[in-house]
Amino acid sequence: MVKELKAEVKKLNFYYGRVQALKEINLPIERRKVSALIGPSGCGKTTFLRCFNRMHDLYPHNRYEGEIILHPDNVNIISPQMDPIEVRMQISMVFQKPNPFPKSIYENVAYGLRVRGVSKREVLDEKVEKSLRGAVLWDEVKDRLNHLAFDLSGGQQQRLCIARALATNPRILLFDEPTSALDPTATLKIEELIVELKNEVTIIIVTHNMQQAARVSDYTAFMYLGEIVEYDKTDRIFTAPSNKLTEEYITGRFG
Amino acid sequence: MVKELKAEVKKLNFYYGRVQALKEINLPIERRKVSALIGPSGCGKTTFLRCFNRMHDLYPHNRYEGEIILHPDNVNIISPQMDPIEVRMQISMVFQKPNPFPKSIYENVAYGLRVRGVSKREVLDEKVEKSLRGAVLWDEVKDRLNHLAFDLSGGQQQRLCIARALATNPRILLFDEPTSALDPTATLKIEELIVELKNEVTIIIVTHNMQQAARVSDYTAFMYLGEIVEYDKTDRIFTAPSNKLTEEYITGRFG
Amino acid sequence: MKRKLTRKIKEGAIETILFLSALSSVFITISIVVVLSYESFGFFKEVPLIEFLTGREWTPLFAEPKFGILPLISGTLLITSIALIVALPLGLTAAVYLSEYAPHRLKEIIKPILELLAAVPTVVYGYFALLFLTPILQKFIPDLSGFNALSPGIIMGIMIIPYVSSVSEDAMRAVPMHIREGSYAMGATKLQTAFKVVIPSAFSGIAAAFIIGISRAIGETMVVAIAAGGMPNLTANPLEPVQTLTAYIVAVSLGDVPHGTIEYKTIFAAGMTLFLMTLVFNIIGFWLRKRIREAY
Amino acid sequence: MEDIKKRIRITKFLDYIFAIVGLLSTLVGLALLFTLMTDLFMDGFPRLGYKFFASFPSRFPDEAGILSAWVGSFLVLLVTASAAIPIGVAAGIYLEEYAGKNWLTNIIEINIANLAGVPSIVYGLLALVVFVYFFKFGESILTGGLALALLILPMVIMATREAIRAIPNSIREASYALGATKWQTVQFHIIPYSTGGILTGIIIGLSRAIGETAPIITVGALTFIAFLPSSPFSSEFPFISFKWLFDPFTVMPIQMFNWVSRPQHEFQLNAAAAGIVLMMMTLLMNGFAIYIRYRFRKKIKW
Amino acid sequence: MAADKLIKIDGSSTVYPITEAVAEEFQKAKKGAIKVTVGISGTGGGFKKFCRGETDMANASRPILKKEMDVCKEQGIEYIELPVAYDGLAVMVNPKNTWVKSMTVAELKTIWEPAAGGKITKWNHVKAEWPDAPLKLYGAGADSGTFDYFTEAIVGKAKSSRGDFTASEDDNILVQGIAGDKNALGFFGLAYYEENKNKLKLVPVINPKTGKEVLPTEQTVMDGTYQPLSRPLFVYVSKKAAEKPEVKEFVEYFLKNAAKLVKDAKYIPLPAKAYKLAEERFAKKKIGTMFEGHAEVGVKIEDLLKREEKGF
Ligand SMILES: Nc1ncnc2c1ncn2[C@@H]1O[C@H](COP(=O)(O)OP(=O)(O)OP(=O)(O)O)[C@@H](O)[C@H]1O
Ligand SMILES: Nc1ncnc2c1ncn2[C@@H]1O[C@H](COP(=O)(O)OP(=O)(O)OP(=O)(O)O)[C@@H](O)[C@H]1O
Ligand SMILES: [Mg+2]
Ligand SMILES: [Mg+2]
Repeated sequence: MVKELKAEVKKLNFYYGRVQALKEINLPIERRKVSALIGPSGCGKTTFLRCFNRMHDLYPHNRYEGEIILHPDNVNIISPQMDPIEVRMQISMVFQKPNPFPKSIYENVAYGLRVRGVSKREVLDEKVEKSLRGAVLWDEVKDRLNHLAFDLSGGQQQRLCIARALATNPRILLFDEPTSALDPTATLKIEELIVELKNEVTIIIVTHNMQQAARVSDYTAFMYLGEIVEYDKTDRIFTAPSNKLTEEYITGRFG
Repeated sequence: MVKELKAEVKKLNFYYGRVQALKEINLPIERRKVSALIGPSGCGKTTFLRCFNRMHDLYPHNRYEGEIILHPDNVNIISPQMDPIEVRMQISMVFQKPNPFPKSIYENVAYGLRVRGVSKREVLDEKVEKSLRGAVLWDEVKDRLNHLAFDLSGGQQQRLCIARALATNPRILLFDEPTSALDPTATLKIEELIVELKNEVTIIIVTHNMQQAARVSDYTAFMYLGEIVEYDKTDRIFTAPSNKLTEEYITGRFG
Repeated sequence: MKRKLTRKIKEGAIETILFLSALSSVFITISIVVVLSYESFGFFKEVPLIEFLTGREWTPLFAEPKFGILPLISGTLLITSIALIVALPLGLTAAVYLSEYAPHRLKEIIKPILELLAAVPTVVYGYFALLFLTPILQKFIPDLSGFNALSPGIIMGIMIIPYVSSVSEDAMRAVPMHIREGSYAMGATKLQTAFKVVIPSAFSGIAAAFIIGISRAIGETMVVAIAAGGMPNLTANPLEPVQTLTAYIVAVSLGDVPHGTIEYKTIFAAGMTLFLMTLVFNIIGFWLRKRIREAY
Repeated sequence: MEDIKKRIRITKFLDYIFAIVGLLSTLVGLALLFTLMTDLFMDGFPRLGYKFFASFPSRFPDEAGILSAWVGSFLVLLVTASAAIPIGVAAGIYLEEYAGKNWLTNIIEINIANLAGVPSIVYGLLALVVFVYFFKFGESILTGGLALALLILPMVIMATREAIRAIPNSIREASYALGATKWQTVQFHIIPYSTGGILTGIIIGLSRAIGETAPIITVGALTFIAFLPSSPFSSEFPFISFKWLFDPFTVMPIQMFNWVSRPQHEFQLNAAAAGIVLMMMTLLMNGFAIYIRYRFRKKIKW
Repeated sequence: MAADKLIKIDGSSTVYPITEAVAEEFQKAKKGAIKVTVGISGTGGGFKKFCRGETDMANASRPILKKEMDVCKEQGIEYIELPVAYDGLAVMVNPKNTWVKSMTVAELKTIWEPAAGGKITKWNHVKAEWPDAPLKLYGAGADSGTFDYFTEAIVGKAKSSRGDFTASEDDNILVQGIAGDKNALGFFGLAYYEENKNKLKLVPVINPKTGKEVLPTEQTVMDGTYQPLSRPLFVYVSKKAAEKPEVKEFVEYFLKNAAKLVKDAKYIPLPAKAYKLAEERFAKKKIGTMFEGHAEVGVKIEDLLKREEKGF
């Protein structure tokens, strides 16, 4: 099977002001696969992930160097000429802590569409249902779409955030430790969902839970001190890491 | 070797308002040994630890039931008749995040003595030096005892907090995930220190890092959902746990 | 054992002193209520409550006194409304700008300067309204009388902008960044994020800010006393002179308030009305602010 | 995709427009402040000189000065501060560190929030009845100072609470864990670490008190005063005299108010000059407060 | 340190500039050994404090009223009444007002009587040939002697007035109001007109006795042709206070320098003879009032003097 790339990171450097947080990162992101980023706390996983949707542009003094090429358009999403809003319209993100808006369940999911200027009720209705179904939440909330999203449980809120991200048909979906605030049952649901979603969308997931990376991802990159130490098929990384550091980390000897 | 008990927990129940966080806990604490508490997040480790120095009394609606007998005095430290200040004068605590006072290094260590009414400079000087040496910090700070404690690194701050706790000659020293905010080098230093300290003082340590528990403790208790599931010598727990839950947790299959 | 006892006594004594200090605020409120009710009780012995509440004329110092509080209330409400029409939109817009748009440095500079607006003595504002703003307004509105509700209303509005903007901004800042990030990650602009996500999240804080603004406007004294004209006038026309409850109290106080006379009692009746009006808003504001604190 | 691009252009344009509108709205207040200052300066600046500060009021505008007014303001603030600070800080400490969550605490809290919003003139009425008539302090510095103390007390309490709340719980726990009592914790930690915030609040409260006119008018202090209160020092034992507390007084805003109500134009210039001085006093105090806030924030970062 | 000597004076804002001038000069002359405070509580307010014994002297722009005399008596306060100056109440309009040439007392009454409230709201309601423009009224605050005197002189009963006018104790606010409003009409002390000649226009009032229109000037006020809106101003000294040397000294200083200081304060001084008589009156501690306890309108200085001479 030929690898089909969705994105390609080339010589990426990233700086928080004068602090360099990412160093010369090169990484392919395969289409419709789940790529996991693992590594000890502070190694730069979140920083790296947030480059993909230009989240760092929200804060001053942050600087990118290098390229993240998005296929098939072949544009560099971190070039200054690229409008960050345009990037974000194609690459959605699900955060560590569920962060629904203080609006109804319906409006949460419809938000991205409204931002894009969609206001026809039928279109919205259809999209909202489809996305909620996609996030396996529809059955639980279909009778209370007008309730405030805060009324949902943590796991439901996180799935709502996934539905919200799905509603705009993103090309890439970014997950930053999406289950770290959830209990085991909710975690399981989200993991199943991720595995299912990869049939439709390319996924990059950050996790500090190695079991999780092993369960859901196709490829895994191990990061350490802002660099990618090793990148490979997930089963290879977990069974036969080629780097000593990776091995030590995976066997729990540090971190 | 006959076990010498420093404290004994008997049928301890603890309630945050109406929520029961600890259920019927029985546990011996051996003198001049390190006892570790492990268990998944939210299982009640911190809650349990904070019973020992009546920290819960600082907040309203908290309720204890049962006994924690302190030997050799044979007093119940959680009985309402017991003055919490008296308890805390004998049982010191080191917290998860280093929390030095925004005062000089010297004053941080001297604080516990000042609270006890000591104000003679020579006595303080001597005690401060002794405690800082005990916390293996003396050489690093002896030339700048008047500097603000905030100027120290995280690991140094944590050792300062240990020195602060040592200065009052506590009978028991409580550690709540003392290294979780520290980098590996600093962690190592603190771990060595703990092993050394047990020659002088009884230690209870909470940790989410199983390697750490294995490295520093003599006894380990595994907690789950507010109960003690298993308690034993540390090497036994890690090599041959008798409970299935313990085993699953230790091998990383849940948590 | 003895040390423990002395410690307990000392701790207890200190706690008692601190508690009494906290309780003193309750005594202040009680004395406000007692003083106002006692003195206005004397007033209501002479003037029926019905006349007070429904009379349409307020001329308590005349040979044939009339004791209808309505003109003072309408004057108060009229000026307050004008002030709010100015302060609420400007204050909210400024708050959104400061919290969502302004670069950090600019914000650090502008916010304290803006707060200086609230520090300027209100006498200064009063004369500014009368001698500076009114003549300018008269160029555009020839009908405007020299004393009017409009000019002090506008000045007061600008004056309370910092109260509105600063509390609103605090409320918006309290909205956690991850909620904003959720919106930006969907491709929203700052404007969309501010109005669709941040403002709804900070709603109770913003409401509290508005309430504080209202309460300030109702209670403001010198600006109106100087620039609104001391004319109890039952009108909704901002171009006419009016008198507010506060301005009436000052006007009478300026001429001394001899104990026990009817004019002495009128200011307490007016003061009572004023106190009750602000009390309602203050309590609503308190609950709203408490809610923000509990929200996150 | 073209659609989306167009859409982005529109929303970005709106965004841009709002940034301008927002900046303008923010500047409205600053513009007023600026106009006001310019206006005052143009009128009053030439009057500002040593003589203006060292002279008593006079019916000749160019001889009139603000000596009795600024001395009065100073002494009144002294009374205000000595009354409001200890009580306010103590109340703030009680509410944050001692009070349990019960109905009484709740009442005290609502009550303070309410007091903060009570119009200043109502405090004037209270002071009139309680201090002037009941305690028979007359229209004295003591009455004026206490009236203003009532006014700023809630501000001091709120500032104290705010400052104390900024101290992380971990510091308290650390102190208690070492066996400290409540008061020891307050004395060694809470008060020292919140001093910056408390001071800031106190200064801002005082700067508001110095410009307050309404309550001073209600207690009846609108008078021609061309002398200073008695000296706080005496030649006999105990060398300190409190007679000045009961002396009649005038304050800056009242002096200004008095001058503005005069027919001669020159007095308006005096009023403007007094206005400048008054504003400078409040601005300086506020500036000082901002500086303290900045200093302490820099020193103690939690 | 010697005990401070403090003289407390309160009362009419009209008399205030005179007393203030005297106080200022007096304190200067005494090098600060004696302190004088002068309050502005209005004539009524001043008498209330005076009769409670809170002040040493009261400034009054009208004679003491029966009611106030009773209160004083109750409290055992005896007083010496001293006329100190003359004042004219000026009726004023905006300089842009072209239609008012003069006014009669009757016209003024139409405007100001209580029945006019809410009815006489346009100039043509007063006089048909005047324009159909709103009538904006400004006047002294209800606690002032000026208000009492004006209502007494025009409406016929003190404190009897319509309520819908802009009232202020602060005459300068009234000046601003009239100066800024083409349709304004107001009244206040002549002194304020003197200082704001370019912003205001004086209205001649027709003397009801002679039928001639008279502008208020120093001359017309003094010779009694500007009637009924000219009046004497007084200070009342408490007899008890007059026994204090500092008060005695102050009052003597007052009367001796009144002629010059009254002029400084833009009021009209009494004839020199009148001040002489007042001095004698004070020296003899002659208590009581020359009036019968109600505001008398149109008292001429000659009458006053005659009455005064009769008294001895
Ligand atoms: N806003 C920031 N400014 C400066 N440095 C930052 C900022 N955010 C993160 N860093 C630093 O960048 C490095 C990488 O941080 P990042 O949050 O990407 O780590 P992470 O791998 O996601 O860790 P974790 O597993 O704890 O979430 C860390 O050293 C961190 O201290
Ligand atoms: N102040 C509190 N009020 C109510 N419930 C609380 C409070 N603190 C903790 N809990 C609850 O008590 C339980 C035990 O919490 P505790 O902090 O002791 O867990 P822990 O084992 O220390 O977890 P972690 O490893 O995450 O620190 C949890 O369910 C928690 O939600
Ligand atoms: Mg991270
Ligand atoms: Mg814990």
